[in-house]
This record gives sequence, structure tokens and C-alpha cells, in this order.
Amino acid sequence: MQSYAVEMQGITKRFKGNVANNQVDFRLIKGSIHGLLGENGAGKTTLMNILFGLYQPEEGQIKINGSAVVLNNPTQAMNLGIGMVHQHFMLVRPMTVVENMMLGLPSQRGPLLDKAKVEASLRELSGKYNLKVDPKAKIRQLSVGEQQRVEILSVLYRGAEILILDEPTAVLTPQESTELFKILKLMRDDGKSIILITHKLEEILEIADEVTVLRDGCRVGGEPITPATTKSDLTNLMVGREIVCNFAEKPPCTGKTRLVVDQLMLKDEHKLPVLNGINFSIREGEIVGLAGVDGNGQKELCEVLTGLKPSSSGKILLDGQELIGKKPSGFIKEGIAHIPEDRHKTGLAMGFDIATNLIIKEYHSPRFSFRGLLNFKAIQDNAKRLLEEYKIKASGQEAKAKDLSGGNQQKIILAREITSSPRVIIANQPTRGLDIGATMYVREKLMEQRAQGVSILLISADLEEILQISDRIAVIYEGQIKGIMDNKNVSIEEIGMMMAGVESGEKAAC
Amino acid sequence: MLSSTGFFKKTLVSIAPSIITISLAILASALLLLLTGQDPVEAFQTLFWGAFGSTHRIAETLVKATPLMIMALGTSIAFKSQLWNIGGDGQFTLGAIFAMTVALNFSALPNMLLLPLSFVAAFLGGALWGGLAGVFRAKFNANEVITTLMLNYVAVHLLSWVVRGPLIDPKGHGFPQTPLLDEALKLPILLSGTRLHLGIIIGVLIILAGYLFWRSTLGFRIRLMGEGHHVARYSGIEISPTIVLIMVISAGLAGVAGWTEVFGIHYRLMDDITAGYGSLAIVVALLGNLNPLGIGISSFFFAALIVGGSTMQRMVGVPFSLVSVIQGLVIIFVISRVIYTQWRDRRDGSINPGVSNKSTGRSY
Amino acid sequence: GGGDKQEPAKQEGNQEKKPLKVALILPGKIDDVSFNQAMYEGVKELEKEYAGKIEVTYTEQVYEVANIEPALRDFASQGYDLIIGHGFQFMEPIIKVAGEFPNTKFALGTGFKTLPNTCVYDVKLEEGGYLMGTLAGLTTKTNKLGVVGGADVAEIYRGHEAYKHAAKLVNPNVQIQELYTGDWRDAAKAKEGAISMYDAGVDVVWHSGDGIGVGVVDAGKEKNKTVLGNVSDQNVLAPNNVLSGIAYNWTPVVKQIVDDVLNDNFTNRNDKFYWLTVANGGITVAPFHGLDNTVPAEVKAKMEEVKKGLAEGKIEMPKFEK
Amino acid sequence: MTEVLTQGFLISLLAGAIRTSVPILLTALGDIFTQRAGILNLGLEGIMLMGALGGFVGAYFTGSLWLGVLLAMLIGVLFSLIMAFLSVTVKANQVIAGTALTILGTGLSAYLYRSIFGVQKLPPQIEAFPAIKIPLLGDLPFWGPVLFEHNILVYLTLVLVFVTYFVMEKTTFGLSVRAVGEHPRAADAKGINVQLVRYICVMIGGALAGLGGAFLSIGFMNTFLDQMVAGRGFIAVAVVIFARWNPYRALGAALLFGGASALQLRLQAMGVPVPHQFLLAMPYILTILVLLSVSKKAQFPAAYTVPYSRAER
Ligand SMILES: Nc1ncnc2c1ncn2[C@@H]1O[C@H](COP(=O)(O)OP(=O)(O)OP(=O)(O)O)[C@@H](O)[C@H]1O
Ligand SMILES: Nc1ncnc2c1ncn2[C@@H]1O[C@H](COP(=O)(O)OP(=O)(O)OP(=O)(O)O)[C@@H](O)[C@H]1O
Ligand SMILES: [Mg+2]
Ligand SMILES: [Mg+2]
Repeated sequence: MQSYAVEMQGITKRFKGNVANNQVDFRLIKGSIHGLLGENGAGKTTLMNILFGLYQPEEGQIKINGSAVVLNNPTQAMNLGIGMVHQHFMLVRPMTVVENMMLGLPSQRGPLLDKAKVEASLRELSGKYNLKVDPKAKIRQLSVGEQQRVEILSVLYRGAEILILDEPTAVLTPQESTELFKILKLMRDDGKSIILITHKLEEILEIADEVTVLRDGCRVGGEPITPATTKSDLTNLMVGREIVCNFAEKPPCTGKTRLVVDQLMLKDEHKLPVLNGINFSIREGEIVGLAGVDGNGQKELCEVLTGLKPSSSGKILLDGQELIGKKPSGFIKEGIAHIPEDRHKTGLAMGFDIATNLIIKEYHSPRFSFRGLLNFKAIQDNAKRLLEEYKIKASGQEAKAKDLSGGNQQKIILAREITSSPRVIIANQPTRGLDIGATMYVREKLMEQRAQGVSILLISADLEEILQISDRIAVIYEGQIKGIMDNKNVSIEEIGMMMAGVESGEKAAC
Repeated sequence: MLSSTGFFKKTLVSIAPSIITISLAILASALLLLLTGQDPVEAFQTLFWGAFGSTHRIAETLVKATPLMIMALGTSIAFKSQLWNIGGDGQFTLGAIFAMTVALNFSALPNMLLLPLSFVAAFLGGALWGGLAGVFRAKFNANEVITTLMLNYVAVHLLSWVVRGPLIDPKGHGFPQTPLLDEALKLPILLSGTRLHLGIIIGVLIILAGYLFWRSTLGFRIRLMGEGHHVARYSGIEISPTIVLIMVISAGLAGVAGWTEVFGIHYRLMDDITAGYGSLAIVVALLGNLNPLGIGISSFFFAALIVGGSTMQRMVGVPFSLVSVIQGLVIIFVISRVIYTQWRDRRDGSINPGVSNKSTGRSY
Repeated sequence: GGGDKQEPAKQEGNQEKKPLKVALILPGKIDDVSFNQAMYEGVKELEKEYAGKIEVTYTEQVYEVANIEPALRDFASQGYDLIIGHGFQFMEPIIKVAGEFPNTKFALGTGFKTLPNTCVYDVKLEEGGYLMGTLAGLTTKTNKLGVVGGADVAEIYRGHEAYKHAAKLVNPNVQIQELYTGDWRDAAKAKEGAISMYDAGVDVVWHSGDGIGVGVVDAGKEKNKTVLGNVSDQNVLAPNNVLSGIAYNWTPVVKQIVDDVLNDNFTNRNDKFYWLTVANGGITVAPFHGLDNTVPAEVKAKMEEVKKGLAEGKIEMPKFEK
Repeated sequence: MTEVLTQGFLISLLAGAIRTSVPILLTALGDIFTQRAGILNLGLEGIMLMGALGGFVGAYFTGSLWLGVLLAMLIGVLFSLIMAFLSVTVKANQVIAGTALTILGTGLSAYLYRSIFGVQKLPPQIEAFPAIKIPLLGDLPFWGPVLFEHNILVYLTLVLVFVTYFVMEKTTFGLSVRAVGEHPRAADAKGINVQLVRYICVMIGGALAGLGGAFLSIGFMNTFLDQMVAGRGFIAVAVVIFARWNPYRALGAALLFGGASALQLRLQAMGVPVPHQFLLAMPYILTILVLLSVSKKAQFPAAYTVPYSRAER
């Protein structure tokens, strides 16, 4: 007889218009790692938010360690030993790591903060699980990987025995993910029970003991993971079909050079170089993958390449025409599309509906306006078409962007950027947080654009992705391109080395 | 197709919260009146009669609604973009000063030209005051709540100086006021025997223009600014000039309200011509959900409350202070109406963000 | 409610027994310790005296200029016989409404325009200022005087100028500080202003009324220096410091106006201006109370002389107008 | 104009600056909590008026100034509960809620005052807090009369500056407040009761605004007058933003405003040949100018004016 850390029965949760969880059953065996799978919008986050006391279900029961509980708020959940690392980090950015750890916890010094004490326990904890982080650093100075560690430490610090990790690896580099899994295994061995949400099936195969799969808010299956389980077993469960992808036989790119970036420099507010002489070029119908550890200038490079930040010096030539000095609107006009990293604050107007979000860059074009007035019919028609084409799951095109699941939010951005008939696409983490179906779809779309002669800069933390569709691969390290090589003659190890700052010997010219 | 009863029911359900909360506000005020020994029934009858009791009174209500709707529409433009322009009073004042300066100094021009010129001057006066706050925000990141507020105080003193110094009526025995406007420059009266002047038509036109405005690409740009500066920039909008532009439009309208009030009612400048319109316009704009039609309705509602309230004050002897207590209570109860909607939605098992979230949001 | 009809013709006829209906519209509050309160008390006093002959209704805080006209019209159309608008901002609305209601009488508190059925009443604050200037000039030991005002309006300005003028006449060495707070309610600002004067060596400060005056008196009390009050006898507020002050009594003027209306003299009168003066007892000097023995006899004598001179119109003053 | 440079003038000016800034500073200190928790309370003006009345009524009827202070703070708290309810529970727009509260407070304080005291010939008075000359320190040349001859509330206010800083930076409560203002969702997820913290912060703001109002009626003046707060509530909000939510900087900002007010009165009195309206406007203009020079660094609490609801994302 196995004992369960968590038993959820018949959970139903509705949001206006749609059912996010429909009679879902879920069980977590004590001391195991349980994978929670499902397409974007399947209801994974919602289910876990219920377990963490953030949402209250309309129906259903929850048992923790065998006894029935009602969870009205996160405090109650935490008191029962449940901890959650959210899909969107719950960290207060202007505060330090230690301060974030202390949030909401009683202090041993009564009303006074006991920073020193907490810092000591934090160091101890981070030693035990090998989670390295500077306790005195402000969150906003940390890389996403480090923030992830802070979240895990904070959960552990609160004495969690049941850990929920909502897509923890979406923002991590492969090395960081590997690190994380080591830690998770360590914790399992320590007797902790872990729920892991991810879209990366190989991760489930690697680490999970069991899976539960959700589809459209319903539980559609669940089984132990055995060495015999395969990725296609899981995809079958998730989407009801197999997802095949084969990007191998793409024709070599032969187009003329489209985008030239020459000696691009950018300094931050402390006058330190963030981009330190970036040089590369992209040809027509070519995808250049940019690998690198997060925080080495990728975000800034995108911002400069789209006019959002003025560069300190250097050149950006598009078909021979200098772009530097233009405003963001100028870049848009020249056909530079941008899939930004921060979809919430930059890529979407969260309070606007889907239809409107699809035109925020093009509202003034004759397609959507006439004599200065918006053409609502055209806007709605556009939305209808794209919703279908990109399989955006929502209650309708009037649904607000903020009410969509992360994956569907990403699809809106993609739909908008790709249909703007760009000359260049700057794609920063275009598939972060997407389910495999959607991920494959996006990659296909990018390939389609490539075939139509669009030049694409693909920035991704996912090396698989880069290797899968790039023609050439560049590695960025501390604001410099450490090397550009042809996709055919490159290995993951090599890229990994360069990402760590080791110079490559062979620089392929294209 | 909705059946007529279905439509009726739907309408009833949607306006029920407002009706309930206004009734509650009246009930609370009635209690206060009882405590002072006033007859609440008589008081509220008088209030209602005072606002709607005759053609003349309805005209008065419209007269009050005029500056409110124009200013509130301006306010709504800034608020939609999350710029908290609370400087309506100052912008109103500057509009009035500019318009009057033009009217008094260019009296040689034909009136056909002078009147529109004074209108433009009023817009520019307001726009200058708001635009200053806009530039401060855009160039120096100076919070507009403070700057517009401070500029209100500066405007009060500026007006005080203007009517005692440069524009004082030379034949006015030293009283702090400007000369009267030329007859031909006064806005025509629409209904003789009342004060209903052309301003109301201008107000309604501005409301209609507001309707079109939000359907325009410029209106879209402003709404997009309200979603955050990151996404706005990403969409190709230039933040700084747009901030200034928004403040200029918003404040320019407040200046126009100053124009209708001075050219339609006072015919001259003196102290205290703005008394309170600025904060009322904020209330009107937000109660109207920042939507032109809503602003039209709520400006009428508030004008009625003011006109009826002062009638009540005079005829029933309710102290003035109690009239503002009632005003405050009405606003508080009316904005609390979402509680009812929230409760209903919770009961129905769905979550509704409520009205509030449309008009509130992150300002930075 | 009712009676919104405009029936100007009906009023005059059946008036033999009915009391005269008087409406008083005040821009401020009836307890503002100032301009409004003084008028309110003046009218109330007369109502007592003329019990049965007049009937008074008042409304306060009609400070929004745009609300004045509806208020006037309301009272006029309800058959009020005499409507008093207490402030110069009532001037234009009164002229307008009075034209529409020729049988209703209107009284305007300060201003200069009139119609046959309207009049203006005003206070010769310059007489008060002159008296206070004299007293201050004679009693200062430091030869430094102050005067604090709220908002700068015509009669206040005249008062301040006369104060400075008179003080210099009796004491050519005197230096005078003057300031305005710019509003009628920020008494704390007025107090700080008065303190700054006392700190600078001023030993007598007069305030020209308005709600802010209490702050000035308070400053005198705190700094234990001399204050000259205004509007009413303010000695009780600071018995050791309020040496004197001017007090208004508006009853004589209201009485004159009411009498004229009752006797059908109002419309025919040539002089449409009723003045609150030293002569008619509208302006008086508050007694010295407990400080009486600190005032030298010559000073008292001089004050009496000035009062007499003002009452008899023998004192020449420049026309203080901007 | 040479008078400006005398020591007496400076002493008078600085002491005046302190007196003038105290009611603003008190209110601002409370508002630091409120704003840090993400709430913009434009109702402070109304709350101060209610506090001014409460302080006076309490002192008048009990004969104890301290009971007056207590009543003022209590009324401030009760009145601010309306703001808390509207902004936290109803999630109404805070600008409108604050405006409503100011309209209500202005009317109610005048109304209650008249109901309680009736119409009197002269306003009723109490004996205000007397100035206390601190032994030794009060005898210092120059700084003695500037700093150490004030009433007890002035000293209390200075102490509160340190207390506010301490609470905000060194206590778990302060940490929660900052988290709630920055990222309410994270605070919620970490087990902080966001609504409760916001209620408390608005109430602290109310208590100190009540005290700020009482300083005017029973600290600086000795009577209640209609609308005696005269815009100080709004200035306090400005001071907090101006000071970037830091109590020490709030002290500086309030002193700056108070100093400008005190200076303009003195310049007027001295007969500076400038229309007095310009001098009256000076403190406001100065505030704007200084704001321009310090604002680049201002980082508003990320959730400023944003109501929090778990169900919303
Ligand atoms: N607060 C909310 N308001 C309205 N709808 C919501 C809310 N939260 C979730 N939903 C809806 O519920 C459904 C499930 O969302 P949920 O976030 O649980 O999906 P998910 O499985 O975590 O997806 P993803 O993989 O993209 O993170 C979606 O359709 C989403 O739009
Ligand atoms: N929609 C969201 N849901 C959950 N958390 C979010 C959401 N949007 C932002 N956050 C979190 O809110 C915090 C603040 O993010 P924000 O992007 O506002 O910081 P920032 O102002 O950009 O900081 P800085 O400018 O210093 O880099 C972060 O921890 C972020 O992860
Ligand atoms: Mg999710
Ligand atoms: Mg940022």
C-alpha cells in the first residue's frame, strides 16, 4: 500500500467563460517525482494553484498526507508543507535574496527582522542542496537561473515536504536544468515529494516516477514512467496523436546578405559595456541561431536591433541601408519583426483583447484604419483568421490577453509578427513555455518564413532548438560574439564550451 | 433577437447596482438630515425639483454639466493612458486667462474672428499648463499627480494677480476683476430667460468627438500607452512626445471648459471662477468609466446633484456642508456598486474583474 | 417646492400686513468671525428689533460665482422683497436679475453698479484703518507695525492703505510690514505671518478681518505682543494682547435700507450707496478692557479726536484705489 | 533686504519652517506606509480635517490635549477605513476614492463642528500645547531657538521620522509592506495577507493624518476653523513622492516646502517689490523645480495604484 502526499479528487475550477479544470483527479506518491503534462492551457497551473491555496475550486476534495483539508490561502498550504515555484517567479525584484526568503515568515526576533540568522540558514541550505546564490544580491541583479534557485531555496527554507515546480526549466540553460535535476533527485532522496510541470518530455522520462496528463482541463491519463516509456507514448496521451518533425532536409541558404551588424556597442547605466563590439550578418532566407547563457547581452542585442535602445556605436545595415538613428517605428516600417523575451510587459497589451493585440503594431496601416479611424471589421476578421490559423485557444477573440495561458499568449505574438511580412525576424526565446505541439508549430512557421526569404535571428536557451533549425550558429558571451559556425560541423559540447567563454578555433565565414 | 422582456430584464440587471447604491446613498444622507432635524423627504424632493423642476432648472443643470463634461472628457483622455492629470482647475484657469487676454487685447479684430481666436487661446492656455506637466513627466520623470496639483495652486495665484494687476478693470473702482466682455463676444443664449448658452452644444460636440477619438488611431495610441510604456514603445510609439501630446489634449479641453464658463456665464475673470470643477470632473470621468457616453450621463447626474443640492440648501435650509457630505456619500456609494457585481459573480461562480479594473491600473 | 413662476407684477399690491421678506445670501459662513458673520448678525439683530415687520431667510457659502445668479433668481421668484447679496461678486448677477424683477429690491455688499431697484452698501474700512493706524502709530515702542490681510479686495486694500497713512501721520518714524495670505481660511498661515512680523521687531499688528484674523490674534497671544482686532471686539480671545480693534455693526445700514424699502423710499433715492461709517455707528473702536490703564491719556485723547473728526467728515484722506 | 542676512531673521525663518512643515510631515510619514503598500490616498486632506476637528473636540470637552490627540488619531483611522474599503475591498480607482473622501471630510468636519458648537460670535478655544524649551539645548545660541523651543508634538514628529524608517527597514511588517507594494501576488504567494497589510497601512496613514490635522487645531492654533487644513493633505502626498518614500527625505522635503512658505511670508512682510501672488505661489513652484531635479531616480512601487485580486492575472 503506497501512501500519498497529495490526493485531489474531482477538482473543478471555472473562469468566466471556460472550465480550466474539469473533475480532475490527481495523486502524488510520497517521496516521488510526479510529472504533470499537458498542452498550453490544459489547466496544469490552475490545478497547482488550487493545491497551493491560491484558487479555490468549485468542486472537489483535497487530501494532504491522508487527511482532508480546505485550502483558503497559501499560508494554509505552506503550513501543510506545500511549497510552490511559480511559472512566473514570485520574487520582489528590488529586494535582496534574504529579504525575499523572509517574506511572510515570522521572525525569531519578534517584530524585528533577523537577516543574519536567515542568511546563515540560507547558506547552510544552499550548501546542502548545492544551490549557489548570493544572499545579499538584489533579485533584479540575478539571472533567471539564479532566481529559480532562490525560489527553490525559499520553498525549502519554509520546510516544504511537497514541492510544486511549474515549468522550472523553461527559462534554464541545459546546464542549469541538469543542475536542477540533480537537486530534485537529492530532494527526493531526502523524502520530499515533487510535482514537476514541464513541456520537455525528455525531462519527464529522465526524472519522473509517474505522470499525469491533462487535456482541455480533464485528466486524460496517468501512469508510472518505466524505462520502456517513450516520448511518443506521452505525446499520444497529451494531444491524442503523434507529433513528428523532421527539419533535416532543408536546402542550403544561398541568398544575398540582408542584415549586417558591425561593431555594435552598448553601455548600461553604469557605463559598463553590455554589447561589446558585436559583428555578424544574416542572409536572405537564413536562420542564425544565437546561443549563450542568459544575461550575456541577448536581450540588449534584440533591443538595439529593433530600435528600442539606441546603441552607443556601430552599424546596423539592412540591405545596405543604415538603421541606426531610427526610432522603433522606423525599424517596424523597415520590416524588422520582433518576438520579445518579455511577453507580459513588452510583447502584449495584457488588458487588450486578442483581436487588438494582433494589430498593436499595425493599427495605423491602411489594412486596419481608414482616414485615421480604425476599421473594426478588418480587425475582427484578421483575428478570426489568425485564431484559426495559429490554433489559439481562448474563449473568443474578445478574451483579454492576460486571461490566456502562457502558450497561447506566445502564439498571439507569433501570429502578429509573422503575418507582418517582415524582412527580418528577431526571435528571442520564441518557444519558451510552449507545449511540444506549439513548439513544433512555431519552428515550422519560422522555417516557412525562411523559405520565403526572411532572415531570422533565433535566440534560444534551448540548444536543441538552435541545432534543429539554424543554418549557422553564433555564440554570445559577455556582449561579444565568440564564434559563428556552420550548423553541420558543430557539436553541442563545442557550443557549450563557447558559451562558457572559451574561444573557438574555427570561425566559419558565410 | 432579444425579446423585449428579455431586453428589459437585462437592462434592469445591469443598472440595478447603480440604482441600489444611489438609493443607499440617499438613505444614508436622509439619516443625517433626520439627525439635524430636517425633513429628508422634503429635502430630496427639493433636490430633485431644484434640478429638474422646470425648464429653467433643467437649463441650469445643463449649464453646470457643460464645463463638467468638457473637462471630464479631457481628464478621461489622460486617465486612459494612465496619466493622472488632476490639474483640471489650473488648466481651466489658464484657459480662461488666455481667452480673456485675447478678448481684451485684440478687441480691434472683428468679433467673428475674435471669438474663435479666444477659443483657440483657451485651448492653448490649458494646453500650456498641462503640457508643462507633460514635459516634466516626459523629460524629468516628474510625477504628474504632484506637478498638476502644484500647478493648480500656482494658477490660483496667477489668476489672483491677473485680476488685480494686468487685466484689472480700469473703470472698476479697484475691485479685483477684469472688464466685462463685449456683448458680441458672449456666447449666445439658447433659451431666453435662462443661462443655457452655446457651451452645451460645444460640450455635446466634444463628447461626440470623444466617441470618434477613441475610434481613431490617435485614440488607440493613447489607450496603448495606458497598457504600459514597454509595450507602447515596442509597438512603435514614442513615449515622450505622446505623453506631452496627451497632456496637451487633456488640458486643452479643460482650458476650453474655462472658455465656455467665462464666455457663457461670467463674462469676466475674478477669483474663484473654477471652484471645484477640477475634482468633480475627475469624479465624473471615472464614474462615466472614461467613456464619452458615460461621461455625458454622469456629468448630467452630477450637475443635477449640484444644482439640486444648492436649491435644497437655499429652500430647506440644509447647511452647505451637508450638501457636500451628501455628494461625498453618493460618490462613495456609487463606486462601491462593483461590490454588488462581485458578489453576484461569486455567487454565479465566475470571476469578474469589475468596473474598477478598467479604470485603474499600473501607472508606472 | 413650487413657485418657480416669474410673476413680478403680483407682489406690490397686497402687502399691507405681510412682513417684508428679506433674503440674505452670503458667500461665506455665518460664523466666519468676519465679513459674513458681521452681516448675518446685523440682519438678525434687525429682525429681532423689527419683529413682525420683517422676516429673514439666509443662505450661506454661495461662494461659487456661477451659483449666485440661480440663488438670486430663486429668491426673487419666490416673492422675496429684499434680497441682499453680500459681496462684490454679486454685482453683475444682481444687475441682471434685478432687471428681470423690477419690483424686487436688491442690496449689493460692495460694488459700484446700480439700478433703480438696487443699492450698494459698503464699509468705509479706510475709516477703520485710519483709526487703527493712529492707535498703532501712537502705541508702538519699536516703531515697527504690521498689518495682515486675507485676500486683497477693494475695501481691505483701502483699509490697509489708510492704516499705513494714519500711522505715518502720527509717527513719521514708523516702519510698516504688510502681507496677504491669499485666502480666507488658512489661519495657520496668517499666524505664521504675524509671528514673522513679531520676530522682526514689530510690536503692534492689525488684521483686516476675514477668517484668518484668528490666527493673527493667536500669534499676538503667543508672542505676548499687541494685536488690534477686527470685525468684532476680539479681546476675549487674548485679553492681555488684544488692545483694541474695530468692530462693525451692520444693523444701522440694514435698518436704513429696510426702512427705505418699507417707506417706498428705496427706488426714488438719489444716493444708492449706504455706507457703514464711524458717523452712523457702523464702525466703532473696541474698548481697551483690562489694558485700559496701559494706554496713555494723550493716546486716548487723540483717538477721540480722530473718531470725532471722522464722524464729522473733517479728516481728509487720499482716495485709496488701485 | 539686508535684514535677510541677520541672525534673528534666520532663526525666525528656520523655526517658522519647522512649525509650518510639521503637520505636512506627520501626514507624510503615515502616507509613506500607505504609498509603499501601493495605495495613493488623495483623501488625506479630508482625513486631516476630520483629525483637526477630532483633536479640538477631544481637547475641548475632556480638557486634556492628549485625549484630543487620541481622538484625532482614532477618527483618522476610522475615516481612513473608508479609503481602505474602497481601494482594497471594492478595488475602486484610488483617485476617485480619495477625491470622494476629501469632499466628504471637508463637508462633514464643517457640519459636525457647527452641530457641536453652534454658531458662536467668536470661535471657542482651548489652551494649545505650549512650547517647551529643552534645558541646555534650548540655551544654545542660534540652534536653541530654532530647534529646541517647540511644542511636544514637534519633537514627537521628529522621533516619528526615525520610527518610520526603523519600522519600514528593520521589521517584518515593513518588509511585508514593501513586498505588498512591489509585487502583491508574490507577497500573497509567500503567505502575506495582502489585503490586511494594505488596510493596516491605510489606517496608519489615517492615524498620522489625523494627528497632522490635530497639530493644526491644538498644536499650532488653538481652535478649529473650517477648511483650516487648506491643501496640506495634498502637499503631504506630494512630499512622499518627492521624497521617494523615504522618511528622512520626507523630512527634508517637508522642511523645504515649509521653509519656502515661511520665507515667502517674510519676504512679503519686508515689502519685497514683487506682487504678493508670486510670493504666495513660490512654495509650489519650488516644489516643482526640486521635483524635476530628483525624479530621474524615482522608482515607484511596482503595484502603485493597482488593486490586487488573486483571481486576476
Ligand atoms: N485567472 C484566470 N482568469 C481567467 N482565465 C484563466 C485564469 N487562469 C487560467 N485561466 C484559463 O484557464 C485555462 C487553463 O490555464 P492554465 O494556466 O492552468 O494552463 P496551463 O496548463 O498552465 O498552460 P501553460 O502550459 O500555457 O502554462 C486557460 O484557458 C486559461 O486561459
Ligand atoms: N504577469 C505576471 N505574473 C506574475 N509575475 C509577474 C508578471 N509580470 C511580472 N511579474 C513579476 O513581477 C516582478 C516585477 O517585474 P517587472 O518586469 O515589473 O520588473 P522591472 O520593473 O522590469 O525591473 P527592472 O526594471 O529593475 O529590471 C518580477 O518578479 C516579474 O517576474
Ligand atoms: Mg501554466
Ligand atoms: Mg524592466
